[in-house]
Amino acid sequence: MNDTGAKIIPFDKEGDHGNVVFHTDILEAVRMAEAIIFASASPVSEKALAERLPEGAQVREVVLELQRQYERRGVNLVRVADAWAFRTAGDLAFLMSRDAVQQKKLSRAALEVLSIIAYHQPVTRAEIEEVRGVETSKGTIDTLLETGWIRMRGRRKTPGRPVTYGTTDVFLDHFGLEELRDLPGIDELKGAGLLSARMPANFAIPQPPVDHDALTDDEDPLEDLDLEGLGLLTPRAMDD
Amino acid sequence: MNDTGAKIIPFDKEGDHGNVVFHTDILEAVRMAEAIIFASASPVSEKALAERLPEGAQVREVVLELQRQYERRGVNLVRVADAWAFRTAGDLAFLMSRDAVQQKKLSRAALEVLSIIAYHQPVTRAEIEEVRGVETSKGTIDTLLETGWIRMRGRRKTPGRPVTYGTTDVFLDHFGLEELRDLPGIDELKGAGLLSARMPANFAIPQPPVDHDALTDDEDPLEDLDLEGLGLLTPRAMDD
Amino acid sequence: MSTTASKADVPMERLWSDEEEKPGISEPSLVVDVDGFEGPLDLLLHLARTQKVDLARISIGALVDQYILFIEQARRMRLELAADYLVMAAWLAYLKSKLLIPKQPDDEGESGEEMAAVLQFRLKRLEAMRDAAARLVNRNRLGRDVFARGMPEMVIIEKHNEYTATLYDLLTAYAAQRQRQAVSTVQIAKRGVWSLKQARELLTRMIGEVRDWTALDHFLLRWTTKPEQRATAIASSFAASLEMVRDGTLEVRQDGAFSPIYLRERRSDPIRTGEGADE
Repeated sequence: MNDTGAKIIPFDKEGDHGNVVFHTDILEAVRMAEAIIFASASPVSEKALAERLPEGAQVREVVLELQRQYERRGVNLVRVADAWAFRTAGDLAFLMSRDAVQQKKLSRAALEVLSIIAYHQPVTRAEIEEVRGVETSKGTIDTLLETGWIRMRGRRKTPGRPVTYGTTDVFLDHFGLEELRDLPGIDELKGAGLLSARMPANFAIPQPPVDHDALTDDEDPLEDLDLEGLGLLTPRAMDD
Repeated sequence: MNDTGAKIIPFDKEGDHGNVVFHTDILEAVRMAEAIIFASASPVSEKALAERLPEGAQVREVVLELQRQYERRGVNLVRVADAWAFRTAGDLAFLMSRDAVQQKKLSRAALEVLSIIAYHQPVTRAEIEEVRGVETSKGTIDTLLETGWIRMRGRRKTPGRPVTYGTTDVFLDHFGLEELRDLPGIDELKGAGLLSARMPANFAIPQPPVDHDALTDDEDPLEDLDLEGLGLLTPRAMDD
Repeated sequence: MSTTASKADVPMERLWSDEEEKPGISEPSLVVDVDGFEGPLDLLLHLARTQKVDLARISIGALVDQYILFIEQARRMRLELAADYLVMAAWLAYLKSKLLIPKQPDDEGESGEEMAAVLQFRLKRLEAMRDAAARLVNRNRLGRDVFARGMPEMVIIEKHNEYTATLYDLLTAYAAQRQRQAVSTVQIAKRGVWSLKQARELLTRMIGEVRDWTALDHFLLRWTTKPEQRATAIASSFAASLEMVRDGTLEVRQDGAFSPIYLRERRSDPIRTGEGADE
């Protein structure tokens, strides 16, 4: 969301185009697209728009113009994959939170699985388990499928043809992403080789200290007490 | 976005506030009112708006300004009793009527039958009933035929020559499957938490055929006569 | 090594911080709280973080010691630990032994350093995914921070089909009814001893494949069974490994009587990674 202080006037100050005459057709197409997208709660694909706008209308151009007009309003036009939707502006979240529907809270495990699916897709269940180093408990994938954020995409073309998982457009819409490339930090992760199944060849092999049992300067010896302090060993309550 | 010439804007060009400097507070309040009314599931009263807008905002003034801004757009702000709501502009109503078709959810029985046809095809009605343990009403199959997701494939070469059912390309398309074999198998259903991990050892799920068009060895093709007998083709008029 | 620092950079994890407020109120025996962890890798990651250095610079040796100390504590207290944790301990003990001994010329297996690098990679990857999850959930979310039209006036129907259903609906319907019809009264007996095959499956999940000659057996035995079960564990593990050799999934090698038994995954003909050219 842009947060440059200057909140702006309505749809447009006329200064910049007071004199330019836009072809009426475009203007009318913009109005029509506005009406159609506004009327729908879910994103409207460019294909669906094309079917409804007057023949010959340049859908992409129309929609981008509409998006520009709504740029600084209380409602914005956002892209979700190849579809468009109006959504309340992100900076007004504080105002809207009261309308929030109580959402089922995902467990930490479910969130982890979700992000692995999002960043590694298409990904099989075995691969998810390899990343997490633990079996995915029953009901985790089930819950995610139920939210509609993930889906079975197809099968991997390897022996056994395991089913692959990926995210949906509902996922993009929910998290306010235009496309998967917008996943936070995805480029850095890819660059660091952290999205590959195998350790990439260029991944730095650590140089173990000569005496690997010797503690380094910034290490303290471990004692039982430490583990306790970490909460790994918790004192047992007296009465249980 | 292209930048050939300045973009125009349709609706706000009369310039009454090209010169007027609106107080920022009002503009921000207009944005807020816009978002609140947009997101609300029912028209918003001025009283409700007053509760959520910054203290001291002149609600009536804010709303009237918002209404003015939307005056000639594809969507208008209208008053309903003493509350406010956005509505598609009257002259664009024709865009809306186009797809007033209500989407229906498939009944649970229909979903069950559909899924059995998908996994067990080619399958006869008697076999479907065997899997489900209950009789399938004619209406259910009719509904499914109507969706275009299933079709009659042929006749089983057994006494009585029962009709066999299978899925169509439309089915694959709707459910985002490339081929029937993409339907998850027993391990994957378990892995996704859809099927209990503790199924009896003899529990099996059939592997759907690779080519869902080809007839199997124990199927005969359907003939026109068959279709006629089923009442799907009207008998040809004699004197035609 | 204070806990407060490690807490600050772990926003999503409140799991162990809850207990912090009441350290050592009374004397009694200790409980190893493993419930808060999502498996051994998660525990390792947590331990690694307490070293308070970049994951690229953690001391694998110290990490292994921390982990093993943790498991030993648990065992001393006779706590039931999930097999995953024990298999990881066995692997780490093996890793440590490899790190201690310089690579022998006739040792074809991965070096300790290579194994450590793989572990480090996996820890980094897991941490990256966890951070990504945190960033994801903190975005402006539809229905929480950002809203759609509250009074939609129409539904755009893309596929011109009057009926809707998702693949999820379909699969749920299928699984539910098949389950209903199946007589599902199967009791799975609890295994007292588990096979090498099981251990191997767990390892693969936690560490990756056992690609090269690995003498894991005695580590597994040491870590994964109670002393009184050792004999049966040896027998069943060995039997299981022979079975896997017969199935063609494993290779076994022993250089002399009573010397360690080396295992490795049997390489089938190299699988081409392209389109299923391997039928």
